[in-house]
Formats: sequence, C-alpha cells, structure tokens
Amino acid sequence: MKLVTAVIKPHQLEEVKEALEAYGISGMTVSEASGYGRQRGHSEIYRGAEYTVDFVPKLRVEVLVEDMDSTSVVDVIVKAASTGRIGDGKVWVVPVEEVARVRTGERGVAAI
Amino acid sequence: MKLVTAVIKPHQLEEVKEALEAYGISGMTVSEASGYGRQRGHSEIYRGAEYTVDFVPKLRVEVLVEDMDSTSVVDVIVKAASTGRIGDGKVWVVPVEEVARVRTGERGVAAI
Amino acid sequence: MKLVTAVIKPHQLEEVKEALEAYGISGMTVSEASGYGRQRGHSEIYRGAEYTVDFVPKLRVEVLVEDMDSTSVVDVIVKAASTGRIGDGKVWVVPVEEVARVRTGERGVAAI
Amino acid sequence: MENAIDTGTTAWILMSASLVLLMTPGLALFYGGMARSKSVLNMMMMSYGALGVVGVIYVLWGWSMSYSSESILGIVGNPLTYFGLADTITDSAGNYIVSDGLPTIVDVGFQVTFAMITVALISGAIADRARFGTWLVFAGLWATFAYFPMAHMVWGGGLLSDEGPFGSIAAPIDFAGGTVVHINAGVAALVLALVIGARKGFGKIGMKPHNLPLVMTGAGLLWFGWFGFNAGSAYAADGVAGLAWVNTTTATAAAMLGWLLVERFRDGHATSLGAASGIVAGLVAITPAAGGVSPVGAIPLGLIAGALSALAVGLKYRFGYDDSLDVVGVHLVSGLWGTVALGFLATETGLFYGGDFSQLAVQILIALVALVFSGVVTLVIALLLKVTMGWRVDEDVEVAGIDQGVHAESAYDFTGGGRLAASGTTRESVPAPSTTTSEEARA
Amino acid sequence: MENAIDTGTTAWILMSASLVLLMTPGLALFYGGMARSKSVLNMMMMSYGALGVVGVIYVLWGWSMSYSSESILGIVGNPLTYFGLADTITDSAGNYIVSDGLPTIVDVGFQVTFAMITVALISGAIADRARFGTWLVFAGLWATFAYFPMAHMVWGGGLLSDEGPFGSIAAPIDFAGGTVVHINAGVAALVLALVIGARKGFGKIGMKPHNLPLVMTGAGLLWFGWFGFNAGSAYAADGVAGLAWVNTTTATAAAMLGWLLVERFRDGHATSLGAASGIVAGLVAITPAAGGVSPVGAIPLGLIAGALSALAVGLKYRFGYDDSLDVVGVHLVSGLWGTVALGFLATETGLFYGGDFSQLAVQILIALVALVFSGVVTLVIALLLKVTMGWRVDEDVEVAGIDQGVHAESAYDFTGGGRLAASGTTRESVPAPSTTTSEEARA
Amino acid sequence: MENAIDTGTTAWILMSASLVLLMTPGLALFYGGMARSKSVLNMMMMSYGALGVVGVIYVLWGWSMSYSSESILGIVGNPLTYFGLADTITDSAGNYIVSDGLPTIVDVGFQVTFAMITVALISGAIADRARFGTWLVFAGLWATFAYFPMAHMVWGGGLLSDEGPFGSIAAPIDFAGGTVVHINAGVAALVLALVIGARKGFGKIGMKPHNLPLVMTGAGLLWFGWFGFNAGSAYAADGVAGLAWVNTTTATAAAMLGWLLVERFRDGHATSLGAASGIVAGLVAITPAAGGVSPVGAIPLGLIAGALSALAVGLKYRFGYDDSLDVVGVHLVSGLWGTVALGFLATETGLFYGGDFSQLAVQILIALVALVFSGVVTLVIALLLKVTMGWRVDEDVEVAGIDQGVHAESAYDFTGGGRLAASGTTRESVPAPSTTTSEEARA
Ligand SMILES: Nc1ncnc2c1ncn2[C@@H]1O[C@H](COP(=O)(O)OP(=O)(O)O)[C@@H](O)[C@H]1O
Ligand SMILES: Nc1ncnc2c1ncn2[C@@H]1O[C@H](COP(=O)(O)OP(=O)(O)O)[C@@H](O)[C@H]1O
Ligand SMILES: Nc1ncnc2c1ncn2[C@@H]1O[C@H](COP(=O)(O)OP(=O)(O)O)[C@@H](O)[C@H]1O
Repeated sequence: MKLVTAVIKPHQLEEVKEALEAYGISGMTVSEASGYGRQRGHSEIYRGAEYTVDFVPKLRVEVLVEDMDSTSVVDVIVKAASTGRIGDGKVWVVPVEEVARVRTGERGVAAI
Repeated sequence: MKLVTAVIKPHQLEEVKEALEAYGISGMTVSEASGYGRQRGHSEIYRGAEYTVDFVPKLRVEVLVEDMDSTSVVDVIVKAASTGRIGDGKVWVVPVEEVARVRTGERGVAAI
Repeated sequence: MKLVTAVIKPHQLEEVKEALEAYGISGMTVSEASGYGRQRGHSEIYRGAEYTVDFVPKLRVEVLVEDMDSTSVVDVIVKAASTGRIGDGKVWVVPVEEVARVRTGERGVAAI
Repeated sequence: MENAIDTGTTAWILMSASLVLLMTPGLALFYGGMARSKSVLNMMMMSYGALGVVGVIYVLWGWSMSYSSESILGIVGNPLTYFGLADTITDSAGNYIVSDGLPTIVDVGFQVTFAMITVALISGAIADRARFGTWLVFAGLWATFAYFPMAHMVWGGGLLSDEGPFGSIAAPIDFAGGTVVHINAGVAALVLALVIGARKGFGKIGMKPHNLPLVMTGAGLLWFGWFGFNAGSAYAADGVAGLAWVNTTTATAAAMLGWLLVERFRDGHATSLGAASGIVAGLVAITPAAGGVSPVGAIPLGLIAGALSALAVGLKYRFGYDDSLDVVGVHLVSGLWGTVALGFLATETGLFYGGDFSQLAVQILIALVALVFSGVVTLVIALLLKVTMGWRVDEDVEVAGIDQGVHAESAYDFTGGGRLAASGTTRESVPAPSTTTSEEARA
Repeated sequence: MENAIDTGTTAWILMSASLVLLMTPGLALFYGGMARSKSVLNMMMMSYGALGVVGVIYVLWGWSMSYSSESILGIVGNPLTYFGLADTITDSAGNYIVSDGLPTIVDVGFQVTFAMITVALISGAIADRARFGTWLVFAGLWATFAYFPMAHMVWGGGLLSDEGPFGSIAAPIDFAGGTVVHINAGVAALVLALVIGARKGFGKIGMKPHNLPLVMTGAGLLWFGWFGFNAGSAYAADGVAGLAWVNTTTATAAAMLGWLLVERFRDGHATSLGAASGIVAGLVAITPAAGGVSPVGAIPLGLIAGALSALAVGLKYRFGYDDSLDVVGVHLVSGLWGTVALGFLATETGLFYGGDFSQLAVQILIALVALVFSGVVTLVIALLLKVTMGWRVDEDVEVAGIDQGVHAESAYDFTGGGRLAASGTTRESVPAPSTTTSEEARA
Repeated sequence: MENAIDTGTTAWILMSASLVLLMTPGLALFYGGMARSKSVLNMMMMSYGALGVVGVIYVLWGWSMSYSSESILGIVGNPLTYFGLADTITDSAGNYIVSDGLPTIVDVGFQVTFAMITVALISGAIADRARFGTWLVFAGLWATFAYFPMAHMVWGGGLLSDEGPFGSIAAPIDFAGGTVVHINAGVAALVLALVIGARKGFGKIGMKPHNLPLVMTGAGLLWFGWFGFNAGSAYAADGVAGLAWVNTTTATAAAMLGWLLVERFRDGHATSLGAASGIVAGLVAITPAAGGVSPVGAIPLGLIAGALSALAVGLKYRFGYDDSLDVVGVHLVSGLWGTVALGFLATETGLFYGGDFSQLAVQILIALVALVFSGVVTLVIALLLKVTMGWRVDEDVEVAGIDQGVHAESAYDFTGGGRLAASGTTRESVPAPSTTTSEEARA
C-alpha cells in the first residue's frame, strides 16, 4: 500500500475531493499547513511597521491507496489541484507497510 | 525504525496516550486534522441557507518506534482508539531510515 | 528522494528556514502540532480548578530532498533547531517513491 | 399621584432601563466566553431567549402580577388588573400617568429589564445540555411563578416589604434586588442543576473557558449596566443615586481584589477569570445594599463577597452538582452575603453603626423566605418540564456540541472561508429538517 | 423659541445621541461577524469609514441641508444657511440657541448619528468586494444627495411631513426613521448590490459567518443603542419616550421569537444568527411606529416583522442579487412593514383602532416616495462611481481576502506570535507601497 | 452652595460617570486586541487591575487629595480633609451636599472614573513583560503621587488653574483632561518603557496585533464612553455639553481620516488599526479643547492630531524605547497637540480668533509643567519599584507567554474542549503553587 500526500491550494480541495471520489476513492485526511516555496507571501502593515509573512496557506491531503492505484491517484490529484499558477503544490508517494482500520481491526488492503 | 501514524477521534486521544504510556512509549506528536470517509459530516443553516460540512474533526498522532515494536503499537492504538462506531479512524506504518534527536544530535534508536 | 520531517520548537522556525535556505533548499511545508515527550506541559487554573495541559506547541516541518541531500539536511536542521534544552524535537527521514509538481506535472527530482 | 414629570429623573430612569437591558447581552458574553467553543452559541441563546420570552409576557401579565394594586395574599398581584398594560400608560383623559415625577410607562420599561436578566442568570447552571425549547418554556413559567411574585412581595407592597409581617421588627432592605434577583436566580440555578443532572464527564474531563477576553468584556458590560440596576433603583437623579453609584463601584473594585487575593494565596496565580468573577460577585453583593451603606462600608462588603465567592465556587466539585458556570457560588453566595451584611453595615440600623439585632434578623428572614419560595417553585416547574418536554439533549449532541446539534451552527470559522469548513456547497434550505448528528453512517 | 433649557430633556438627548453613535460600532460587529475571517476588517471599516466621512460633512453642510429654514422645493434645505453650523449654536448675544427646552447644538449631535448609521447600514450589501476609497466617496455623496434630502422631506418640514401634499389626507407617521433610515438604506443596498455585482462564487461556495458571538454582541449593542434612536426621538424625557422605549423592547422581543419560529418550522433548527437577525428586524419595524402604537400592538408588529424578514432573506438566491448580509431582507422589508403597519396599528388613526383608510394610504405613499427617490439617487451615484473610480477590487484580492489586499492586515493571529505568522521580520515601512497580493512569483 | 438639585444635570453626570467607567473595559479591548494571543489577558488585567486599586483608594484618600479645600502649596489637597469621603456626602443635618445643582457624591463618582482610566492608559507601554503585582502597586502609588496632585493643580484650584501663577497671563484651558489625563499618562508611559526596558526581540521579531476586531470594538467603546468624559465635563446638561459632544465627534471623525490619509500615502494602504488609532488620537486631542473650539475648528484640530500621531508611532523604532502599544505616540503627542492647539483655535482667545499670544503661551506652559511633574514623579516610583519588587517577569515566561506564566490561563481554546487542550484531567487545586513554566524537565 502507499500513502499519497498532496500539498495543495486551499481552494482546490473541493475539486480534489470530487476527482478522487470520481476515481473511486472516498477516504482522506486533510490538515492545514503553511507553505514556503516559489510563491511569495505577502506584507502586512501595523502602525507603519511592515511585517512580511513568508508562508502561504495550504492544505495537506493524505490518501492511503493500494499499490496499483498510486500512480493514477497522483495523476488525478495533480490534475484536479492545478490552477497553472505558481504555488499549486506538490504530491508525493511513500511506501506503507501496514494499515489497520480502528473500528474493525481489519488489516491490509481491506482496511483502506 | 518505523513511523506509526494514527488518525483517531479527538475524544480518544487521552486513552491512546495512556495506552501507549502503559506500553512504554512516552513520546508522540499530535496535530489536528479533518477526515473524510464513511462517517457523515453535518449540515449547518445560516439565514435559511444550508451548508454541508463534509469533514469531521480528527486528530493525527505520530509515533516513532523501534522496528520490533511497530506491530504491537498498532495493536495498542487500535484497541485504545476504538469506540466501535463508524469513523474511528486508521493506523498505518511507514519505514523510517533515520531518526535524530535535535537536542543531543543522537541518531537512530537512541534518538526516539 | 526522501522526505525529511522535523518536529521543532516554534521559535526555531525562522532559524531552520534560514539554515535550509543557506544550504540551498527553498521549499518546505509547515504545520502546527502538539508534542508529548520529556518536556513538561503546564497547568492552568480556572476558578480554582486546575487543568493540566500535557502537550506543548511544536511545528512540524516537511522537506522533500534528493537522496544524496538527506543526511546533510538532517544535520542542518538539527543544528538550526537546537537550543540545548529539553523538547528541542526530532528529525526523521522516510523514503519517497515519487514526487510530482502540481503546476507543471513534472515528476521526480525535477519536481522538488 | 402628582402629574408633573421630573424630566431629570425620567431621563435617568430611561437611561437606567437601557443600561439594565444591556446587562443581558453582557451576561451572554460573560457566560458564553466561559462555555466551550462548541456550546457558546447555545449559552448565549439562553440569555437572548430570556429577552424574547420575558419581553413579550411582561407587558401582558408581568407588570400586573408584580405591581397590581390587587395583591393576592401579599404573594402576587392580580394578572388581570393591568393586563396588557391597561390603565398603566395614560389616564382616562389621555394624559400619561406619572408617579413621583416619573411616567409609569418608564417604570414598566425599567422593571421588565430586571425580569429579563434574572431569568437569564439561571442559565449559567445548565450549560451544554439543555433543550432550547424547554428552556424557553421554563423562562416563561419561572418568570411568571417565581420572579413576578418575588417582585411583588419585595417591591410591590407584598409580604417581604415594609408592609409585610417582618416590617414590625425592622424595615427589610433590598435596595435593588438581592433577594428578588440574586437569591432567587441562585436558588433556581441550584435546583435546575440538580434536576437536570451533570454533564457527561463533569469533574473528569477539562471544561475550560474558550474565550476569556469575551468573559472580561461581559464583566465590563455588566459593571456598566449595573449602574442602571443599582443607581437607577434610587428612582431619582439625586444624592441617593449618587451614593448607590459610588458604592457600586467601590464594592466591585474591592471584590475584584478580594477574589484575586484568594487566588494568589491559594493557587499561586491571580487570574483574569478571577477578576471578572470578582467583579460580578461585588456587583451582586452591593445590589441590596447600594443605598444603605457608606462607601467605606462598601469596601469590606465587597472584599468579603469576592473572597467568599472565590471559595464557594469549589463546592460543586465536593457535592457533585454541575452548576456549570457557578451561579450558586457567585449569585447565591454573594447575594446572601450582601443581604445579610446589611444587618451589620446598614448606616442607620446595622450592628456596626449602633443598631440592634433587629435589622440583621429581618435580613436573614427575608433571605430565608426567598430561598424557600424560589426553591419550591423552581423545583415544581423543573420536574414538570422534565416529565413533559424533557430537559436533556441526546448524549451524542452533548458530546459533538450543542451548537451543532441544536442550532445547526458553529460559532467560529477562522479558516477564511476558502478552507475546509466551506468546502460544502450552499443551497437554499428545504422544509425537511436536516440531519446534523455527526455519528451517523453515510449510505 | 423659548430660551429656558429643560436639563432633563437635554440630558436624555445627549445620552440618546451617544447611544445612536454606538450603534455604528455595534453594526460593525453585527456585520463583521457575518463576514468571513478574511474580510471582517473591510466590513468593519465600511462602518467606521461612514463615521469618519459623515462626521465631518455633517457639521459643514449636512445639518443645513436637513434643517435649513430655506427649503428648496420641499426636497432639501439650503446648504449655505447654516454652513459650518453658522447661526446654529449661539445667537448674536452669545447665548445658546434653545428650542423646546433643548439647545440646538445638542440636536445637531443627535442628528449626525442618524446620518452615520444610515450610511453604514448600506455596506452590508457589498461585503468582500468593494474598493475602500470608492466606498468613502460614496458615503459622502449618498449622505449629501439621498440622506440629507430625505431627512429634510420627512423631519425638516419638507414634502413628506405634515406640511407636505399628503398632509391633507392624514399626517404621515415616521417616528424615528422608517423611511429616512431603513427604506432609504434598504433600497440603496439593493441598487448597490445590483450595480456592483455578485461575489465570485456567490450561491455556489459557502460564505458562512466567521464569528457568531460577534454577531450576537453587535445585535445586543444595536438594541441598546436603538433606545436612543427611538425613545430619543420623542425629543423629551417624558411619557412618549417611555412608550417608545417599551414598544421598542416588546416589538424586538416578539420579532426575535417570530424569526426563530419560522426557522424552527422551516429548517428544523432555531439559530443564533436568526435570533440576532430577528432582533434587528424588530428594531427596524418598530422604528417608525415606536410612539404611535401600544405595547400590545407592538407584539404582532414585531412578530410579523421577524417572520417576514426570515422569509425574505432567501429571495436573493432566487433573484440572484448578492445582497451579502441581507440589508434588503431585513431593513427594506421590515422598514416597509413597520411603516405600512401603522395604517393598521396606529392607536389613533389605524384601521384596527377605528380609523379609516387614510392613514394606511398615506403610509403607503410615503414609503413609495422614499423607495423611488432613494432608488434613483443611489443608482445615479453608483453608476457614476462605477465609471469613474470603479467599484470592484481585483479578483485575486477578492479570492485571497480583501483584508489582506486592501488593508494589508489580517484580522486574527491566534498562533501566539512566536509561530508562523510572525516568522517574518519587522521593519519600519518605507514610502514605497508594498505588494500584498499572494499570487505573484518570487524572483 | 445652593441645595437645590438640578435633576437633569445630575442625570447627565450619573450617566457620564457610567460612560467614563466603561472606557476602561473599552481600553482593555483596544489594548488587548493589539497584544499577542499569548499576552492578551495580562494586557486586559492591567486595565482591570487599575479599576480595582483606584476604585478602593479613591474613596479613601483620592478625592480628598484632589479636591480638599486645604491645598498644600497648590500642589495637592490634604488627604485627611475628606478621608473616606468624610463631610463629602451629607451635611450635618443629613442632607446631601449639593453644589451647582449636583450632589457632590455624584461628582465623586464622575471623578473616580477619570483616575481609573488614566492609570490604565499607561499600561500600553509595558505589554508582555511586567509583573502583575508590581503593576498593582504602581497603580496605587502613581494615582496617589502623580494623578491626584495633577487633578488638584488643574481642577482643584491648584497651581495650574485660573488661580495659579499663569492665571494672570491667561486662564489656562484644559476642559476635560489634556494635561491631567493624556500628557500625564503619556509621559508616565515613556518613563516606564525606558525603566522597564524593551521586550526580548523588540524591533526584530514580529509582534503584530492578534485580534483587530477587538481593537476596533475597543475604539468604538472608547468613543462612546468619551462623551461622558468630554460632554460630562461641562458639569451640566446644557449647550456647552452639546458643543463638547459635537466637537468630540467632529474631531474624532477628522482624526480618523487624517490617520488613514497618512497611511494611504506613506504605506499604500489604509488600515483598520489606523482607523482605530486615529479615533483615539482625535478623542485625546479634543479632550482639552472640547468646550473651547467651534465644530469647524475641531476639524483641523482632529485632522492634524490623526496625522501627527500616525507619524509619531514610528519614533519608538528610531529611538529604541519599547512603548509597546504607542501610548506616547497617541496620548502624549495628541495630548500635547490638543493642549497647545487651543492657543490657536480657542474661539475667544486663540490666535486665529483674534487673540494674542498669551493663551498660546499659557497652554505651552501648563503642558511643560505637566510633562516635568509627571516625568519626575513617575521616574521615582518606577525606580523604587525596580529595586524593590522588580518589574520584569522571567525571560522564559516572557517567551512562553505571560498569560500562561503569570495568570496560569490561556485566552482562547477553539478546539472544542474535546481536543488537545482538554486532554488533561481536572482536579481541584491544592494550595501548593503549580509550576507553569514549560521549559522544565519531567522527572
Ligand atoms: N522541497 C519541498 N518540500 C516540501 N514541500 C515543498 C517543497 N517545495 C515546495 N513545497 C510545498 O509546495 C508548495 C508550492 O511550492 P512553490 O515552490 O511555491 O510552487 P510550485 O510548486 O508551483 O513551483 C509550497 O508552498 C510548499 O508547501
Ligand atoms: N483512504 C484513506 N486515506 C487516508 N485517510 C483515510 C482514508 N479513509 C479514511 N481515512 C481517515 O479515516 C477516518 C475514518 O474513516 P471512515 O471511513 O469515516 O470510518 P471507518 O474507518 O470507521 O470505516 C476518516 O475520517 C479519514 O480521516
Ligand atoms: N516517539 C516519538 N514519536 C514522535 N514524536 C516524538 C516522539 N518522542 C518525542 N517526539 C516529539 O519530539 C518532541 C520533543 O521530545 P522530548 O522528549 O520532549 O524532548 P527531547 O527530544 O529534547 O528529549 C515532543 O514534543 C514530540 O513532539
């Protein structure tokens, strides 16, 4: 099994979710994150003092998938998350040795 | 070494923490997350307009363990996090190639 | 490729960022986390009732790197994040099988 | 009745009424900030609901039950005498009815706000777990059967007034509502907490305030509004109002210090929740005494109120009643203290000012009557509602958060609207009620 | 003009002016809480901006255009008569000018606050997307060409007053501003929403309130401030003020219940946003009627206002205009209802009190004139600004958040200052404007 | 002394006192919102602490030191004359003492609120780093040795009043407290910032406001409360009060625009913090001038105040003093400007109104005396406390957050109580102080 992690722009979540659902994957875990990269942050000004905020808001999406799905899922996410502008994010794949579903105790592919 | 990641219901954190502690593991890193899966979200209504919130609050627990502990730790977490209801979450294991403790610079198992 | 994850003290982020930049790495994803370990939490008191807060605020930094950089990056982070006091955090390395840049669809090392 | 309006007094009572009305939103902040973020809206809604229900029934039968000239056994006024404010606003010639320089309709406005805040106070005892519909019905019943009678007994010439049986010992003193408001609400809170039962996890899991700046803001607004409550109760823009104003400030300042001192020595830390709570304790304690003590007397009165309430809030853990936001510890305890303290500190009749024990005795007696009366009436209403409408929300709702389950809302969304919480789609709601529990299975 | 000051009345109007001024910050909370966290500051700034602009122009030409004795065709006062408050404060002997016991300068203070809040009300229709500079200019123009004339027509002895053409049918009733304030602002809101256009994603993506405790606090402060608005409009500390006070409270309480009932039956849940909105709907509806109905009449008036507005807020989805915070559904609808309801409920001339249709006819007529006048004037100003300054911020700014793009601020930082948001460095700003869009490439 | 009460004036001063009291909670919001989320409670507690300490000492010796008829060298009143308000409330016959239609006890209430807010203002300079106990002691000492004497000198017939040495040049004008309140507090803030020293990381790491809607709410409440401050200082419900009211509004509106204009041109963005700050700068500047200028004169007075303070807040980075929330830039600078501007704009004696230089000279003189007096007294008190109690919390506490370290609280918990923050267990606290530093090792 694989863990596909994607860092995406917050506004693209809905499209990523729908694309994954269309592909047949209906589970994921999302958390808030701040990204640093080519995309610039912004400046804020409080009583004349300027603050540079280097980080931009991102979401971090994690999807557990079967081995054979991993490449396609990366494709699906890349497509759905893309706006064509700098800062669209990254997707990466990590090997997973074991998965368990808490409720049932199932292991392996059945637990996804 | 392994990294055991668990997505659990927020209310179960205390029990997971205590179970891990009882097992002999006393370090972990927790972050907030939102889960999507079989468990339904909820609806909210503002001035008659209905909003569906698809995600449910979860916590994401990460525990670095020695290779030999990983199976037992998964068992411990599954047991402690379980309420028997949909949405109890997932646990997965990923291989770790190197670990370092920042304070001392120790590497490997000693750093956990 | 590798994914280097570091759990650090919030105040050290700026130094870690600068150290990585000096090393030549200018992308990372950061999220908020709560840590549990040797470092103590604190107590709060509301109308005479004491609450123990076991977790301490941490940041979780993720950096995708080329295979050959991973050891040095761990060193760089350990050095920059260290204050010499308990709770300075952990750094760990996980193998990555694939990376994609969302905007361009590039894969592999080019996508980092 | 003289017909000449004193415009200064009228201006002051119009303003005082406005100030006391503001106390209920202020209380909503004070209570709401102490609740958890998943139940702050419900907490605030109980206060706002009290405004809604009492605001309507007061003009119908509340005023008449409180101030009707036809007293029923000295316990309550006849609700029909002035039903719908008949014969209250203008006389047969169409002129506004004026009493002691004040148009009676202004007095109605002033009085309705007292009824509102008193009902709202009770809600602090039942955070996170009460059905909203049951609360609204309770608000109407309790105002009718507990508040209006108490107002009649103390201020409407009833049993606990000068003209009542205790009047022969000494004139009972309740300047602005120690018995009618604070003992009354405090006892009701205790009874409700017992009848409704504790929250799941009470005393075990942490239930800390989610927003202390709101709590402090609420305390600030309460202090501000309380000037209408206390100094307005002079019913004139005069020296007595001024004295009540100064006493209110002095006792409140002292009570804040009293609470903080207890915390500093007991817990090692003076807290902001302590300061806010001390403010309220001081305001409660000075309420019956605002016109009857000296500013120097207000200092120990306040100091002791703050310290007593700081000690009393721990009792609920010992006795196991879930008075969630400490209505008993603050309002009942400081309300009793303020009422009884007059036996010592009343500038004319108190023990420390050369009086004998008669004032003290009368003060204890009226406090006891209020305790028993409010306790019995509240118990009957609370049990009646328990077996009919039911008080508790489902346990699932309590755990997931009453705001979501009952009001279908969440208090905060700081993710900027482009993030998780807004990932759903909007559609106009359809009549069918939506499911809002979070534990049900999809498909 | 008699020269004797009635200090009671003066005290009450000084206080009322202060109360009405507070309504604008209250509105900023009410609106700001309903906005998303990325645009709350801009939302609040539109209210505060109205305070700034109107505060300055009112003393220059606003008072004169509203209350000059030299009326221009009954539509507007001559701006030069009292320009800069000339001949308004003191007479040639240096004595304060007093009218009906009230120094005229106090009246100026009272009136300026009405102009401020009316302008601020409109901003609810254009959340998240308007250039701040254009809004400030609009505020000045709209106050000058829509508000001051309406104030003149209704209260300054102009066309819609007793002395106007409808006066022969029946004396038009607008006690505290149903036409001048609420219909006026409500129509302007509709026009602006149409001219400026909907937000990107309107009706599709969720745009839920980010902070409901702020909304409720705002509603509480509005209620409090509205006592100055309505009871202050009696222009005396007397029985009429008392009646207006009680009616304000009763109608508002009833409207809250009305809104909650509609929600309970339609949606299955009574919400806190509904309670806050019902409060405002009730306050709006009772505004023209505060001195003209009985407290018992105020109950149905309020109840229906709450229910009507609860139903009306859905219209924008049907018709596709992005009146973001429902100024039309609340202020226009309840403002019309309150104005027209007087035809039925006015205690002397209403249909239900034995009057004939003349009051109803007049009320409908003044509402219609206000509708048309405000609609036309607002349309002209809005289009003028559209082609000159432009109304909309860049789409990038709208998406990333107008607070960041326009004001270079973010409303909240709960990470404790040692976390992400503060990882940047501070430096004193240099004159060159900084780039604040988040989509630009680095190097 | 005439004994007839003017109830209108009394109503207005009762209300004004209430309004000024509300300013301190308003200030707590204004300051608290500007602090970081880890120190907002401490920031608010310094204001509330000022309420507590001054509230008690004022009735003991504050009133007497300010207004005793026994002046000590024109510098301060004898604290014993009216100690504990002896001979202040009622005369020997038991009648309330009345002066110019106002019961003296009402005046006491009005005055105590000025002392409270003045002390609280100073705390903005020492955010995030001061021991709470030391602050409370400072509050008492500073009120006693800096505020009460200044009040005596300016308003109590002392050195800076008409009867003082400058009176022969021209009557000094300080209508509502430019010298006593703003210059006094502003200088004290500068001295404290210097004595206590800068926060760790000052000027290097970002210390941005954590909650700007709170800041704006605070500014709104301050504006509202300031009507009591300025229009109440007319000591009557009359035309002067009305003029002060209108001037307060006009100058404040203009100052907001002035600040925003500077920001727009210098930084490219008009900010909400700028609007809130401009409001306060305008209120400060008009304070001494509220009764002495015309509304048209109030426009430039406010506009320049806003612009000046907008420019002045940057000075601390240049000179390196950590006046955390810009008490110097706002209160000292606009306080000086308002005091001196009277030399030009005073409608009877100002240069622009045909007066000679004498008013200007006197205004500069009283400002200078206030500067020096307050500077010296504050320095002595601050140094004394530095060597005795100590001013700074541990660096660990400063870094982790003073709310946690000193008050053992955290301001916010938005995780819903079922998440991280509540994962601990509750237990009733035991007398032993708990460890709250986060850097200590476990076992
Ligand atoms: N080396 C990296 N490791 C981890 N995350 C990265 C890395 N580089 C970029 N990211 C994440 O991807 C996001 C987008 O990257 P950025 O360089 O801004 O744009 P793009 O990928 O379009 O070139 C960043 O905000 C950050 O969250
Ligand atoms: N494929 C997946 N990848 C990552 N996380 C998942 C996946 N499926 C489920 N999850 C996480 O597990 C949680 C529980 O899953 P859910 O399907 O609701 O219940 P259950 O595991 O009890 O069948 C989800 O809320 C989500 O956080
Ligand atoms: N076994 C573990 N798995 C995951 N994270 C851990 C583990 N142990 C510690 N951590 C993380 O590292 C942080 C620092 O650990 P701690 O034991 O407090 O100090 P130190 O590493 O200096 O000995 C913890 O707060 C936690 O976030």
